[in-house]
Amino acid sequence: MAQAIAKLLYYYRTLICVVWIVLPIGCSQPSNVETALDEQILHFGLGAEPQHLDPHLATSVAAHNILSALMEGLVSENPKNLKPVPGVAKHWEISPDGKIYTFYLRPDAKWNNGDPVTANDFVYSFRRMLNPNLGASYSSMLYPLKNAKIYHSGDKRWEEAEVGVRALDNLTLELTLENPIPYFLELLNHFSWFPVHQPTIEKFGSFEKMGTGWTKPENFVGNGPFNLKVHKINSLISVEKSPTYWDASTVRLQGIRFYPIDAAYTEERAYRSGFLHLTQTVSADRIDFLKENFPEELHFEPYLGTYFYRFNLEAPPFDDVRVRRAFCLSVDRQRLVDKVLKGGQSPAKSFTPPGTGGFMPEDRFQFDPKKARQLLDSYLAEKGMEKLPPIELTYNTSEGHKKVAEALYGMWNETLGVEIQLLNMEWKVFLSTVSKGDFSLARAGWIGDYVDPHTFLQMWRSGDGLNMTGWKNEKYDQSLSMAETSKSADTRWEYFQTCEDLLAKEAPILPLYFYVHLTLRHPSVKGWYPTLLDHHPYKFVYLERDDAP
Amino acid sequence: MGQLNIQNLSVNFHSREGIFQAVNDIDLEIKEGEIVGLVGESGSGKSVTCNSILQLLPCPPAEISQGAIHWTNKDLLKQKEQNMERIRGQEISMIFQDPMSSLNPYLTVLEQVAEPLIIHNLATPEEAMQQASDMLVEVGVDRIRTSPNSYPHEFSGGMRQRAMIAMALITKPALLLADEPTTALDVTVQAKILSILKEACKKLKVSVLFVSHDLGLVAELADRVVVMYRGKVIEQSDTNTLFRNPEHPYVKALIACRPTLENSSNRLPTVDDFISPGDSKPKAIKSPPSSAPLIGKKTLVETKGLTVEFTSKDGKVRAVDDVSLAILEGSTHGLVGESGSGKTTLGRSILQLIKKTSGQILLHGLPIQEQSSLQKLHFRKSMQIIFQDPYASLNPRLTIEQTLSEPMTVHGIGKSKQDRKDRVIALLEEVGLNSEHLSRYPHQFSGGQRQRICVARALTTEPKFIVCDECVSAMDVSVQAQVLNLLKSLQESRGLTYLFISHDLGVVKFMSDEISVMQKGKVVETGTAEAIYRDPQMEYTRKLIDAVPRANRKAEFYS
Amino acid sequence: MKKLLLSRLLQAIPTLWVIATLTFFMTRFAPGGPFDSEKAIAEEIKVKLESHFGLDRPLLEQYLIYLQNLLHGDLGPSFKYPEWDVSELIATAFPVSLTLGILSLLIALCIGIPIGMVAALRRNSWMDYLPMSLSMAGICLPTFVLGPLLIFALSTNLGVLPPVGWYGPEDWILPSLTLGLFYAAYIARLTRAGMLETLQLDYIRTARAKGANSWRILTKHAAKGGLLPVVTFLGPAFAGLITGSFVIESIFFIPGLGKFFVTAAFNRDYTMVLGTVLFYATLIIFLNLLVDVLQAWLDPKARQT
Amino acid sequence: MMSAGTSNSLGKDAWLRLRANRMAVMSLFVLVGIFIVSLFGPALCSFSYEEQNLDKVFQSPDRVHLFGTDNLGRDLFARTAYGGRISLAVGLLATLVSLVIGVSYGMISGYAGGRIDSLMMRGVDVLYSLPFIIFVILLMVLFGRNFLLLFVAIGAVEWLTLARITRAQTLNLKNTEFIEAARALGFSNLRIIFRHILPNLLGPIIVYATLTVPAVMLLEAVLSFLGLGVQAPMSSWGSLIKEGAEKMDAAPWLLLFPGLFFCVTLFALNFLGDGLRDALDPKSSKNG
Repeated sequence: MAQAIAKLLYYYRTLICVVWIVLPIGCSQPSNVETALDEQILHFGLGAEPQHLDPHLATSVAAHNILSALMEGLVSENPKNLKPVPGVAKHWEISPDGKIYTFYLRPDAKWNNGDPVTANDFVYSFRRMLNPNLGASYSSMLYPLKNAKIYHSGDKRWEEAEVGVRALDNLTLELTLENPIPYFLELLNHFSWFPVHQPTIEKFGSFEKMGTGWTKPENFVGNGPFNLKVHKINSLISVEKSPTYWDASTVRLQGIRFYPIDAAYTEERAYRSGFLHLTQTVSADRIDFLKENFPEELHFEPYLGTYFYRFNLEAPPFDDVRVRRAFCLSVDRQRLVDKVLKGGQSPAKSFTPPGTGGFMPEDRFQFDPKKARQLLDSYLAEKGMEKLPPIELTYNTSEGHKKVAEALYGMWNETLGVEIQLLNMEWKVFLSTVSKGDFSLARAGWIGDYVDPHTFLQMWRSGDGLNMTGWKNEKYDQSLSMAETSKSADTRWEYFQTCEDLLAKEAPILPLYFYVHLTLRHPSVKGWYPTLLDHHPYKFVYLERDDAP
Repeated sequence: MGQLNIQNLSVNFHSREGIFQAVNDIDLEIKEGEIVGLVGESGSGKSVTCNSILQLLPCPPAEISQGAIHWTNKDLLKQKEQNMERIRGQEISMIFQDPMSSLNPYLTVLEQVAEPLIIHNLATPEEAMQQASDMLVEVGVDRIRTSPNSYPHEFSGGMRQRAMIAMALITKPALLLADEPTTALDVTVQAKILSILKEACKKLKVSVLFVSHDLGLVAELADRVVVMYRGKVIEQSDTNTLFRNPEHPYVKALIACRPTLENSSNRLPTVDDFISPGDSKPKAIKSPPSSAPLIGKKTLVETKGLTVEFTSKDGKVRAVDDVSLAILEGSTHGLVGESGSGKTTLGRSILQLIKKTSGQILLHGLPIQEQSSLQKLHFRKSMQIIFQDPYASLNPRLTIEQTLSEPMTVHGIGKSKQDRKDRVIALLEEVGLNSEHLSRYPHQFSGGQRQRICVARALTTEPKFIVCDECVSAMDVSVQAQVLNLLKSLQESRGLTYLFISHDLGVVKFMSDEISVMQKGKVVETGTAEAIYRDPQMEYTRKLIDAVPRANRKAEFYS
Repeated sequence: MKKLLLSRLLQAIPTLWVIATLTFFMTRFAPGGPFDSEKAIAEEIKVKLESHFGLDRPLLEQYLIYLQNLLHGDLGPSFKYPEWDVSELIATAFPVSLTLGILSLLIALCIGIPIGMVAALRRNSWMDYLPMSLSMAGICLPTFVLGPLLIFALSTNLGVLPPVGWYGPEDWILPSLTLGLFYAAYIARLTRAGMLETLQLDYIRTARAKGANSWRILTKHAAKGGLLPVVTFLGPAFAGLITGSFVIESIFFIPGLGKFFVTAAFNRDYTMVLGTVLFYATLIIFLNLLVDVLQAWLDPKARQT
Repeated sequence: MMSAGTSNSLGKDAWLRLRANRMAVMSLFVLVGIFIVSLFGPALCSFSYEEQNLDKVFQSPDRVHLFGTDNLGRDLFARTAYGGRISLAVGLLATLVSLVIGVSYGMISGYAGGRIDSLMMRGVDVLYSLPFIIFVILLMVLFGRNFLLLFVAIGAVEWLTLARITRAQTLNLKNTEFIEAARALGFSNLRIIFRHILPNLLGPIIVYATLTVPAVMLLEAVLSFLGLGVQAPMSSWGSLIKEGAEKMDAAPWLLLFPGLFFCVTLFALNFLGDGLRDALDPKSSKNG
């Protein structure tokens, strides 16, 4: 037996030797971040695989991150404050009533196959976006255009609908709005307003058909600073600097590699191993650790989003405003933010994040356990109850949601003596449960689509598909409509304040905190600024060794 | 001093229960060119002795506590493993008992026969294959020429043992250790193998240590016989002397207790008859033959044109082909034939353990057809079977009491638990065991005791008819004698009817009133036991008779 | 053999049909649909989307259409990624999973079998206890612990190997090692058990009597018989490796099948669920068959039946 | 032959043999210890598993918090001990459920043979391939969030392999002579299956079952993800390990302690399983 064992052990030694020889071969390669300095290639942790690369069908942040490299709309944005700067349109004029915009396209704007970008391309694109048969999720983004909704609902054909878009000539585009919208130019940076290349779309199928092959790398035609080179699903999306882009001289990056890593910890490990320049899906639990170990690289950036809970007003006990308010008043948001989240989030004392488009809502959701107790007691006394029956708190499965829910569990238990039952659900089950109204307290979140309070407050209109609380308030609806048609900022802010006030008094929802964008970013990434919508125009980004001490 | 010389060898086995001395201070000598027979029952230490020569005993649990084994000029017990590897298969080779399990099922026969040459660098692989092929032909495995890539499972037991012999002799060793090489084989095959072995050894001038439990067999082959009993050598002398003048009573018993063709007695002598405490004189052995006349007995079980077919890769095989038998009540019907002749299948199909393809089986003249479950239960009750291998036929996880009382529960025999227990005890006593054994598990019994338990289990349902399927074939002669006696006495006391299946004509003749001879699925000859023996009609039957070791006849003559 | 293959293939067809049917209706009855999302889309858009994917037809009709397409080998477009066909996605992911599976299986075999053999040869010594305890620990240690540990050690700290991805051969090492170590633990235990059983068989004694040394006994005589249980284990293990390595894929960011298998269910990507399930089932049936063939190859006795 | 015990039941006999196995006895003690910690630990600990202290998050182990605290400042010892209840209950009971289903199914399939066998095995193939996640979601939709469902869901996956193993073993046993003897004695098929085949299958089944327990405990964590099973703030070893693994560089104790409990339990179960297998085999006392 000894001989056999000796041979087996010898085999083992050989195996280990081989491993030690193989390993250094891998060792000879420097990390992505190091090689990138010379190559000017940005390695970007995308967080998720985008569902579509068709700007008219795309829905996700991930898609935005890629499309903003591949496409350019009428206007572009200032990298620091996202103010509109000339894009495909060299300059524009706005009519005095704020309803007619005339864009003068630059003649050197080109598709990357060499074709010029024309006003008709935009007409075609908007028509496609609004085409009822395409089924674009974000088509309502184009509703500010006159008659857009009528066409989209299928009531009238394009020729009859007179949608407010017109090509005056090859390089002049006129857009007519339903109402004057102060933030209209900012809106144009959303990918739903991006143009598409008509011959390419039609080469691969009808223009009202989704999922044709035109978005594959070998077919894709865009007009942005980068061209799509590689798209391996769940693995890599690679773009390369476009030589045909009108402003190619500004673009310093030679390419961007997007990695759709959808596990936060995996992405963090990739970042820490020098595989990525940038990750935006940092888990809140990691903040302490990262703050300590990567103080220079961890960035807290404000983000236009609110984390909140919905009450179900259609079933007791939340059909009574006192209970809802008691729940709202007994949440110590500051403590939640400081002790549990610790990611630099700010406590949500209103629904709209303060400063959205310049709007400053008052702090209406306060922490007042005494009053909360009083409200609940009066409710209990009226109902003749000792205490509330156990309340179910529904959330979709995620460590972050669970942590917040567990923390609130503790607070409500302490202040109100309520028994809370946490129910986690798989995402799609959660969505269908909540939309059916089969919950009493449910977790929610909302990210603004554009920098205006409207993107937040519109969802509480009575009967809105996103409302889902069962809350109906005429005064709220009125104020909202008034705000939509008002031109002056002050009047609008006034109406929005009324809305916020109603939300706080009636409390159909419980705002908890405003999102923060947690980013790990390598110091060599330059030209990258914190912005509210998390837009970062790539043409201003570049890589440079960070020698600062 | 001989070629191999064992001195004062003792081997112990360690177990949880303590130390068991398997071989106790034995001396043994094998001279050049001599064939030595080593005889003893299972557990006598003969195989342990044989295995310890080549140091093939698993240590632990085995331990050679003292002694020396001198081979030419070295003590084998002091050799390093590497030296032993050189001796094994080159100077001393070995043949084992069970050719079924001793050949590697995953390698071709040719490869395995050639392997010793390759291991000991005696030939290149190609030469080795050629030599192996020649050697196999020499021992009678002709098919190796036509199908050189055969695997062991494609060979019959006899063919495999031939291959084992070829493998052992291919290196022309000086000594061959043969550990029960024919025990697992049919009688006819056994005779053939022995002659091959003898011939080959003479030709190659190989000394042989032939280990067997069968004295008769050893007598055919050996120049000198060594008898072991309970770890000790109790007698050794040259073959003729031993048979003519056995000294030790145990040896006398061994000679006497094998059933023979000539002797028809009602009861076989057993070892106890020779060695009993206080009384060393042999008890009366012979009693007058008492075959009751068969005339006037009714037929109990009858088959009419019974046919059983199996489907195999070569299509349908008829294992039992149009067999018609009539078994008389209270008699024993013997069934002989070589392995593969279909006798076992016939026995099982009568019991409906195997589905018949066509034909009829009648019990009390009534056909057993598709029955209702109640009838089936009744039918099961009246017919039972005893299997060949008492090790495999008892559920290892049930105690004896559970094994024996369960059938009573199922068939509703016995009024209460206590009643059933009493019945079980009575049965145990009837088969020669006692109530102490109730709570034991099968593995705690010897083979003979287990077969008694199997007999007792067959009796639990108080059947009329029992199929004994090779039920003594795997046993030592002395144990075999005891079991056969038991079966006979039960038949007398309970009026049982047996279908006694065996490949050993001697045993069958001892047991049976009538005998049927089977070949290739067909019954080729039927008649009374005497008639078959005295006047066999078929060449095949004659071959079976001739195959019974002549030494038995010789032994009888000497005794 | 041919007959066996043929009958098993014939059995596979109804099996696959039953699987397809059950999966089809299971997915449809699960709450939530492919187009639900937090920013709930307008009803009329949802209707459009549903009609685009044929979800507006009666369920039975959808089922029949699906079966009909299936007969033509058409698995349809993915609901989640409509720009891609399900078969296209499986075709890109399968080679990745296959490479990962084969590599980790090789690693598992290279490590597990010798360890199991040494343990069997040196039964009840430290050479048995130590590796067997380690292998038990290996079974306890979930891949989501081992994987990150390896990344921290070899990528983050030493910078020897890439931490994530599947772009070149250097990316293959860590994930297959993680997965391989887990399976090596199982294989070591199976090898040990099989070897222990085989080493006490009569024909091993025969080989010793021939003068074969322990290495020859181990490799030529005992290995085939002793490794049969390992071979039986390989079939389901391999199928599991290929599709069930979701955790590994997510730890190492590997674009394999396991991810589709899991996320398709979460996304209610009906066609993708069906596609991956059918693919997986076919794979299992095929691998079971392969194991049978392999067993027959190892065991001459099994070749006949 | 050898001296015989005079006990009268396999159970008692097995117990005697088990007691002689030092490793098994030690494992038994360890397991009992873990049971006690899980049962009484939460009561003895001055913190409850859900009690938060947001001022003391991620504390490394000290005198107050033996095992340290987690991200909400909850005492890890309390959570580990509490999680033990759930994990042990789920691990052992669900394994038992899958044992009962898998072994019965496998035995019946193997014993029946022929067409029934091949039909039953194709059934297993089908179940193997069905998408587990959707299956669990459907279960929850149909039956609500019932804790019992957890066992059904786990049993539904784990019994399949067991059924295969059992079937293969049954096929071997079916042709042994003692089964034939039982048939000759007119025993009913059920009796043969459960009284004669089952006890002889115990060895491999027990060994496989001890390997199933860890799989089940980790599967429980996956099911929690789907919303079935343990709901926050309750804990289980599976979910604690999963969370701990994600924070292992920042707070290694979060992985270490639950992992340790998990591993020790599995080791003990493994040795106990080996011991049980030997103890249940009456033959094993023969060779040391």
